[in-house]
Amino acid sequence: MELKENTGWTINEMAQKVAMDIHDGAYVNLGIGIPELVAGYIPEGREVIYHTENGLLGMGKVAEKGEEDFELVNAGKKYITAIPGAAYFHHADSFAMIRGGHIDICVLGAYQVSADGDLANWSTGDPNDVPAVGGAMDLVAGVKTVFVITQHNTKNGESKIVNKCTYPLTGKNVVSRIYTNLAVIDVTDKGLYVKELAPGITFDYLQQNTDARLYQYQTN
Amino acid sequence: MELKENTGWTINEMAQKVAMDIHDGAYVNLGIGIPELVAGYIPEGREVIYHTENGLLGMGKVAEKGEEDFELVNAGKKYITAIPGAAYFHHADSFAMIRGGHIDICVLGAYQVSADGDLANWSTGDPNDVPAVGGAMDLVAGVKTVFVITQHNTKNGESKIVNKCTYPLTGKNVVSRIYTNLAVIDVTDKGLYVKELAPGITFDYLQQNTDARLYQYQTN
Amino acid sequence: MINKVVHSTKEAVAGIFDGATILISGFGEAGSPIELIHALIDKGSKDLTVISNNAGSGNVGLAALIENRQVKKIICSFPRTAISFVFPEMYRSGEIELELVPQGTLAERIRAAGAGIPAFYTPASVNTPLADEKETRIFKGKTYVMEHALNADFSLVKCHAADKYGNLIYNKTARNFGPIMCMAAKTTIVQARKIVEVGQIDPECVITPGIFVKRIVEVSNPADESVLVAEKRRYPWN
Amino acid sequence: MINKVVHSTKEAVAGIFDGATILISGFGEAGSPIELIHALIDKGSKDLTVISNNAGSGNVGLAALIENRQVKKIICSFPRTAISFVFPEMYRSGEIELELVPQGTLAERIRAAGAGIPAFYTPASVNTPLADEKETRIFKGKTYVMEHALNADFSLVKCHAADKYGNLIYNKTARNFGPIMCMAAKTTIVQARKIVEVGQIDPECVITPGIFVKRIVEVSNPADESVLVAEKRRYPWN
Repeated sequence: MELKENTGWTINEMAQKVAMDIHDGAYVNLGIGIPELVAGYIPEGREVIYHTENGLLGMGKVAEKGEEDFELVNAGKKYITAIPGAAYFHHADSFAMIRGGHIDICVLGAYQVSADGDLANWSTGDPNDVPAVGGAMDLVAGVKTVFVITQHNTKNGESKIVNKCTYPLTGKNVVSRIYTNLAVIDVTDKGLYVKELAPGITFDYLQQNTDARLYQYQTN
Repeated sequence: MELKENTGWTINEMAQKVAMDIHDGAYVNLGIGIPELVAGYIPEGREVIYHTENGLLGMGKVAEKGEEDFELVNAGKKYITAIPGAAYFHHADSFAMIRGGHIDICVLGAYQVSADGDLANWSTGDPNDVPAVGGAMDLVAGVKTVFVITQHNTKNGESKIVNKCTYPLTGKNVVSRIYTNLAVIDVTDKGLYVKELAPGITFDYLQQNTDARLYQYQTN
Repeated sequence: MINKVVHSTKEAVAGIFDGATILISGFGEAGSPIELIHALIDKGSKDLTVISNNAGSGNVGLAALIENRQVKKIICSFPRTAISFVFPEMYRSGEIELELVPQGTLAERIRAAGAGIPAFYTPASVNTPLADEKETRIFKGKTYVMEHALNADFSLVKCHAADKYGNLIYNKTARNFGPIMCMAAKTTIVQARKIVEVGQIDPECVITPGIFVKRIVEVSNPADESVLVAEKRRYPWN
Repeated sequence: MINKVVHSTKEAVAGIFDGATILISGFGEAGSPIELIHALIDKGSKDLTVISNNAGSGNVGLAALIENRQVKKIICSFPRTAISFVFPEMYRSGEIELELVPQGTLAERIRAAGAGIPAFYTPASVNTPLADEKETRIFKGKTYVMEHALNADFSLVKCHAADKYGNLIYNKTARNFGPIMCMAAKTTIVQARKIVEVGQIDPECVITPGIFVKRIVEVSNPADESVLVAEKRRYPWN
């Protein structure tokens, strides 16, 4: 069975799924790229405070065109804004928030996630790549709950959810939940449990497109 | 030969001797008690910035009667003032200044100083005393230059400058110079060298009132 | 929506359980959350381990908490002051345990707890009795002692102003241990002289970002400990 | 009397010797002391070890310093950005050494250097290639890696305003590594957008107390790196 591109949820629908799982009052760090979309889908009535590891708690929306401040950027170096009630701080204090377990949730992209919740998202191990890690290792080591948002398969159709990561690890046993275009999957002590399937995706289809063994929650 | 009380310099003269050795632009931490007198004798034309370890750089004079602010105190819990250009910070930052070697000079009292520059100034070891240490151990471990200001002998006539401290140590090999009522003494790798004698005090008299072996600088 | 303000010191100290480890801010009276401590006396939680720079004065605040036999152990750098007698007497009679820690090490251990650092090395106390039985290690020819993070269940902190997000500013040297204690507890409880609107604290000048704070109560006219001590007041109020 | 102000970026970078270790502030362009870096290019000091979060963009600032073959090693968390090619090319051709450090570990190692902490333990990078050959240790059942302080000879830092004592404030997220880098170098050199009178910075809002700063130079209209990069400018100016 061949996996078609764009099967299941769109990226925006995936981001919405993540947003639904962020509680009112949560302190959240969104990784660069797709995770940034999550902020747009927080349900009405919930207040979420965004941390950006370069030194701001209370990140607001992306800056309007023409309103950019070169000294107000997020971790992806995008020009952003700050909300009323924001606070600036230096890098050691910012990573104290991360490492000290004060951030509730971070949402990251992935090259691979293993059945044990190991995450690989910083290096493909390609010796021609310049290695770069940023704050990813600190985030997975310190944040209370790590969500991964990613396409289920690579462009070549390979499963990103694997028995064991072949790429260099970002952290071991760190991911709580995986949001892909095909499903939402919980990482538990007993294995990967499918929490929700995208419309039109069956459990069997999902398993066929996933290296790691998946389980279904018992409903009775 | 019996040592008379108040032989040699007065406490204020001792403080003045210390003050003369504090350079323009120095960052200085003064211990509680006699060391506090030093600030009154900094020569005209020198600007010295005082650090108090409870969280202020730029401590000013003691607060005027009636002008006390209960939230502006020094390490001795005296009501003080802050100079223009002062900065407040928390305890971890304050001791980063101390431990990180950023303070140029601290001036401390002593129970005993050894020939090696060991300092005992926090406990007599008396089991009836409630032990209390404060910032003394951090100061001697981190400040670039540690000056001791003390009476040369105890009220019972015992030498405070000893071969080996019998009281519990504050730090080992930490004192640079000792200012007593009888002399100013340098702690060097080769032993205790007398830098200056108080008026009317001879080297022999000083040695007779000092447990540790003293040396004279060669003048030629 | 986020609003960390509670309406009484009683509500603020809710849930402080017997046997809890509690960080209490202040350097002497400056920054000491005396009203929160009194609420904790009213609550009566026992077998507490208290981490604080001093051990209280007179018969109010921290001294009163100790006198009320609620504290089994204190971790502290300087447990005696001019007008302290409660702790010294109980210490001499063996009724309270003391872990004496150099002041800078105390601060760094608290900060480490807040920053997710389980242990670090410091030169302070090397070759002194306070490093006895502690692990030492040489880096670049100099000896250091290993010290562990001081995590706590609760912290009681006094600040100058807070907003409902829990952003805090302090006043002068009353800042002292407040910011690091806010970081190091599971539940940080703050008394603020005033509660201001969100946005009124300059984001460049926030000292404790709200993420570190769980509950805030306004105590607009906090008692001055030294005045109470001079008047020989005693809590519960005599 | 204390006055740390110098009158040119040339004077500011005086004494930076070949082989020096230099901390350079900034997260991308925000907080990058581009004029000080250009003065260091003019000076020509070689065999430098640079500690900075990134490795520069385009052909200006840190990228230009690297392109000018003055840097033998960079200690960094993220040495590639959208418009970085100088470092990647030199790295691939083996002309520059890289020590890759997780961003939070980088920050904490710098802060430790400033705070007199020679080493500490962190959970970040455990079980990853970046912890290979590093000492690990278990505290309360969890594994941590030991990391060492990153001391430097010099730091080059950009801030918003300074007084002649060296008290500094920063602007928004341009603060990033500035405060901790000021603490960690023997000689801290700062470029400030403006120099203000002593007393004009609120003592409650000082971010870097003057004790950490050695020299200040006013650069009232600092270049925007992204503008220079977009215009394909190259330093020395083309």
